[in-house]
Amino acid sequence: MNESHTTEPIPNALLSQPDFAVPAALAAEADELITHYPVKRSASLMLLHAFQDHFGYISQQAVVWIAARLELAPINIYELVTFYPMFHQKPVGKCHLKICRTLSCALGGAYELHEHFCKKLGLDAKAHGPQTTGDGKYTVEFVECLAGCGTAPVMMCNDTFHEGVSLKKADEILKGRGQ
Amino acid sequence: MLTETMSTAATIETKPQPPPAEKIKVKVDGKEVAVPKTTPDPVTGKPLPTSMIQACAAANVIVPHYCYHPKLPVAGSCRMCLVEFGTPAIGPDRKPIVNPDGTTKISRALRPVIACATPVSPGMEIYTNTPAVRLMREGVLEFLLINHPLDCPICDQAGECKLQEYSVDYGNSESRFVEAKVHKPKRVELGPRIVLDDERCILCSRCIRFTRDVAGDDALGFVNRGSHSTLTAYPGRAFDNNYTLNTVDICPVGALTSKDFRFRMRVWFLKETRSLCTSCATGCNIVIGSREDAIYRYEPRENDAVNSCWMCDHGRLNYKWIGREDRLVEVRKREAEGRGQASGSRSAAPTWSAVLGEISQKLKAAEPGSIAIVASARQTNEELHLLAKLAKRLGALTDSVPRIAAGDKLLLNADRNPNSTGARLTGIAADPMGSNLPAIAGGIRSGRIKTLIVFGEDATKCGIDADLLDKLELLIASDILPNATTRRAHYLLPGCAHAEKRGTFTNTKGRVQKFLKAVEPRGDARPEWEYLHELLVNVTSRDGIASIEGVFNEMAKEVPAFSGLTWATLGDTGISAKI
Amino acid sequence: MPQEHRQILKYVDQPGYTPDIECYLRHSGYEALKKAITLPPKTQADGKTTTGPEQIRQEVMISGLRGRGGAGFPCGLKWSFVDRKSGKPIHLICNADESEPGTFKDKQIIYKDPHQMLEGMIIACYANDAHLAYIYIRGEFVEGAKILARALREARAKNFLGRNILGSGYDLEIHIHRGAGAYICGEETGLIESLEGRRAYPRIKPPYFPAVLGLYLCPTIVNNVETLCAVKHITAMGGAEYAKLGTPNNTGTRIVSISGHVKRPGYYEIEVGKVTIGELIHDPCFGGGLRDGRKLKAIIPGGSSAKIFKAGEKFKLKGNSLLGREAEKEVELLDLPYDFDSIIEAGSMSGSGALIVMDDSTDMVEALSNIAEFYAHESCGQCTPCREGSLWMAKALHRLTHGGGRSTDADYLLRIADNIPGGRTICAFGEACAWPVQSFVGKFKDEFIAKGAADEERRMKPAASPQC
Amino acid sequence: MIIKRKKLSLWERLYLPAMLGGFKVTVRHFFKKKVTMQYPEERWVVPEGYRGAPYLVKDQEGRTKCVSCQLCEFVCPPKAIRITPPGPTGVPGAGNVEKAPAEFEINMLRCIFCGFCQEVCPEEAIFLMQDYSLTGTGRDGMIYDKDKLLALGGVHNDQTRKWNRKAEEARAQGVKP
Repeated sequence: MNESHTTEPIPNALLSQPDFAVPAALAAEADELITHYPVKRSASLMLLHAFQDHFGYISQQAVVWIAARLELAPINIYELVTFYPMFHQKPVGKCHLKICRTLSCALGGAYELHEHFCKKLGLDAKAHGPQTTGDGKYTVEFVECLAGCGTAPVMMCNDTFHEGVSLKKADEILKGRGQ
Repeated sequence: MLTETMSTAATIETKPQPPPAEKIKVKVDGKEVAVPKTTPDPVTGKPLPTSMIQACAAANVIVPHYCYHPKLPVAGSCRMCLVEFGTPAIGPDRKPIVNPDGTTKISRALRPVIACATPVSPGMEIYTNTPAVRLMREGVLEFLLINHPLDCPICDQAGECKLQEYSVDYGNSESRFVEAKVHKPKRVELGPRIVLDDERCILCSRCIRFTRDVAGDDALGFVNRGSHSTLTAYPGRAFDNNYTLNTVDICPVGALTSKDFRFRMRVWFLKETRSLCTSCATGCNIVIGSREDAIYRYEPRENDAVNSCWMCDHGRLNYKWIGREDRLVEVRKREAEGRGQASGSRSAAPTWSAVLGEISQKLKAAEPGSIAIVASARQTNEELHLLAKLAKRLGALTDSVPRIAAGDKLLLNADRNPNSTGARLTGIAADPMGSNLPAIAGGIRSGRIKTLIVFGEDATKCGIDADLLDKLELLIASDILPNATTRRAHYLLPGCAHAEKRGTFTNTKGRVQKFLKAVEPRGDARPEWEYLHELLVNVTSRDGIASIEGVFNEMAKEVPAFSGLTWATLGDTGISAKI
Repeated sequence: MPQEHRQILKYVDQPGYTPDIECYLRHSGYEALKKAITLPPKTQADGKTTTGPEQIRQEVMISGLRGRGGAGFPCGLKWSFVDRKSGKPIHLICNADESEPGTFKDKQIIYKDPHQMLEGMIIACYANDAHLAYIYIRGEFVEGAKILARALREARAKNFLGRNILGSGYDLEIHIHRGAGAYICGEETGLIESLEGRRAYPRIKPPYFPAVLGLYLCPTIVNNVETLCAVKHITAMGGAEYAKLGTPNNTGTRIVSISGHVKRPGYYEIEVGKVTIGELIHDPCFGGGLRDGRKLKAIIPGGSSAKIFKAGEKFKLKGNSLLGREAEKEVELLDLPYDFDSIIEAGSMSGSGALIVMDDSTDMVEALSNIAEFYAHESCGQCTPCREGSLWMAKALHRLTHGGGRSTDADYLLRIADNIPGGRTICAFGEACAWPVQSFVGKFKDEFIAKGAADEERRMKPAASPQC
Repeated sequence: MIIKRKKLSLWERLYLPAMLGGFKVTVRHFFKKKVTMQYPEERWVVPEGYRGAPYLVKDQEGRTKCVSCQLCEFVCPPKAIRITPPGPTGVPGAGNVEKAPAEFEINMLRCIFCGFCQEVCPEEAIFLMQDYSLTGTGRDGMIYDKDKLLALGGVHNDQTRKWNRKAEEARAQGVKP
């Protein structure tokens, strides 16, 4: 085989987590989740959720661990991590602000809200994708419809919904998170 | 070139023919064809309803497609094969409505369907060339091209690319896409033999399905979403099984390219010759791509009785020895030293006729039982047969050399000789193969065997050591590449690689298949069957037919397993012999 | 006087109503299940005996219930397609992946009255002899998943779920499966793929009709949350009685999510077809009218995938005249009854019951750009027209809204959009992403052309805009 | 066959007028500008668009424009072009233009200056330039190799710069071109 110098390695979106260790409780939870399904593979989304809840993001090691537990190839799990936007491939801020940007919320002022957060936290409102502050405390992200169109604009701070978020309310949310 | 014929049988194994399926009649663009109601699944062999695209193939109507491949499970994602159709209209009485002119009334479906996944039903009419179908194909092609890098000048697939082919029929000369293209990873080393350009990928998933369902290695997948979807293997886990290069064949575009063939030659220069892979006993049908007597690549050729349309990487890349610099290219004669013969007689270079004449004389003069022949199961049926006849005439002890390595479940056979079956059928090989080799070695040691003829093998590697060879009065070797035996041979006859001659092999399942000549032999090298034939004629003083067809047909008469076969009836895919 | 008809949302939002089982039982919860599960076999007039589950299926068929998820496909018919002879187990999935922009009705049920949904689901499982069911809930409803998990625990504790339910010998297990932020999981075959642990690529139909080859290639029923709640009410009140609600072929009640530029956005349960779009927007019981001083510009009647209606549009509908003959009548947009058929006849769809109202302050190009971005983001990427078309349209609209427009862009967009729908794609997402573009550009073409022309003009004068 | 001789008229038989006519032409040419050039001391001004010998060009960044697509080799009627592709390694470090010829030879003895190579070139890498008198001391010398062809071709002022544009677009999306 010719040694080629023009090719690139396979791009890797996942981070390595050298101190990766699955606590017994998490492994037990994973095994319990697997019992919910007649086919092990089905549990992959739930396992990814469990791992993300525990580690904050999905690392290379997590992918390999889950794949092995489900008797799959790692690519099968990697495919999912990159398909479903809720899974993070790198750590997000302790306070993850997800602002709905879809039509009803946009009509209700979601873009202003997003810009407000970015300005407050010193982030670039125009940039694509989730953005994390330098201290790793906050992540601001535009997401698609959060099913709260009647109370636009809506957002989530971690797992909590906030509806009808005025700029004033936004400040309160940030304050509640200890700014 | 991979042939994409839509044959029904699709398994790699030769399975017993299923009972003839019920036929249903459909019309394709007005032409009526009868197709079986079910067709075996290409991977599992289970009967599946026959699809429209198979019916169209039966009617010789080609429906453009990207993701569909007759040997893979259906994906239905490229949407290039959209067609319109109609089914017989059913009246309120649940009977077909008949037009005033006696024909069945057809109710046309409102929406198009993909021909690759839609089953046919009796009386169905498929329309593949309506203006609407044309518009849909144009639309799909435009969508596929908007994010394509259009870098045909540096793409190895150029010339055999489905995007190029269909854009001639359905493309626009000018793009109306003014946005920025989606950029993706380029020149990714997917595995040791595969380079991936994701910008060229049209996400047809053929490679994913092949490697998962056929090769059994779930190594590839898509990451990201929507138009940013990207083909990849898991980072750090190279795409490395023995069948990876098939993905290059089935990739309809230039996304997956072979590292071996990369940037070596444009495909339109390659002459394509139907041949066989010689790397194991499976006998995969191949096409040799050559230009000006240099071989650039092997590609599998469809043969459902042998290799479907796949071949292993091991066999595919095993061609470089043919072009090696140290090939044996001249007839050589080594004067036996220390035997009192004038060593100064090494005058002009020996010629074929002179050498063959001398050998014939010596063989004729040899006493019965003093000759042994080590043949090779890499030789063709014809060569082995001629050798067997010679052996019979000379009363020689014969055998050939077994070559065993690890096989796999799909195509790679543990028997790495391409023609072990032929060696057995022609009677040249002992049973089991190689069991006579110790006897030959013993014969030489005891001095009973004085003459050894070795074809295409290194005798020193099969128990006949160099010092035994030195004991021989006459060592005749025929080979392609130099080895310890050829260096000791008194007469060295340069032979041809399979790509340089014609002939037949019998694979492990008894299929007799022929291969054709792709490139000219090097130097003075001649096809072995030619000089074996000459030698046999000389020794037996009998006339013969000096053509490969003649030799084959004669062999077919003399070897019971081949009876009834002729060179002509072998066709491109061979015939199974009675083994 | 139009008003709400709260059936599913009867107790929701009532003071003191909590999502726990005790509260639900106090409000005659699980009575319908008890009724369903104890239904004795009945002998029909023709001598055939129908079992309890068969009777429920018949009632659902009689009720004329149409799916509340988006397509409006009759639920009874859907159940009748299920392959019951295959010998394979039948699965039921509750589609709680509510993600159509504009829709937020299922969330109310899940968060505020989860047991109602469970009851409906258990009845539906019993009716279809399913022993394993999943609730596919969208990933963002983290709290909702917890509420449901608790409800499942409670129901299991009371033997409404699990082995030998209420002593009937019927076993059922329900599990929660969380999605992870993919709109396409709302498509039933995409949802099944996602549940099987794969990328949510919708399956090709044929051959993968869920009723025959669904989850794990077994017959599978996928029903929306609201549909399953309706099943509970049908069981409780009988199919014929349920069919009296609403209008013929558009029976029952449904929850309409009203959002956008109205004074009182929110969810309102109405009898299908008994309330017009105008009333939904302007009536003080519902939307309460537009913001002061604003005029109606457009509405999207069924979630962002539905084709837009322009204010003042008139439609010719086939109405029933007094003599019972079909007569055409012209109806103004605001007088269009909010039901399945009228809106389809008017050229759009009621989808998931999400009414998005836009007043004259709305920039249609911006609005469409927003929608297009949503679809480009959510396209799964499996089949070509939708994968490439959705992003192309989003890019063109982004250019148009960021100063790079051309006056030809309106036609450019239409030509892209025309190549996507109409059976060219695997699932209905193709339609969903093309229809907004076709209808926005079709109905507000002058705005699109004007915007592009203005950009062109600005580019001609380099002084005004030095860099683009 | 007998061809009948045409009878000459009196004017023709006079002979002198025809001679004078001849002198007139001769004399006229005495005063005309000379057509013959004293080649090679004098050189012809080649008109624009003249098809002379084909040479390879580089672009503004000094990159060999040819990507070794071998279309010119394919189209060349006298088979004067011979390209050796770079092989699997391509051009290390060249970014998105992965390919360039390892060797490019034009046999100028075979070349018929037809211009097909220039016409077919998708990269604007080969141009028929204005050289029409190529000389060499042997047949080998008339086979121009890549270095010679590039030296003769010089730099092409590329307006399209498609590979650069592609690379810029990719970088803007955060992708390595």
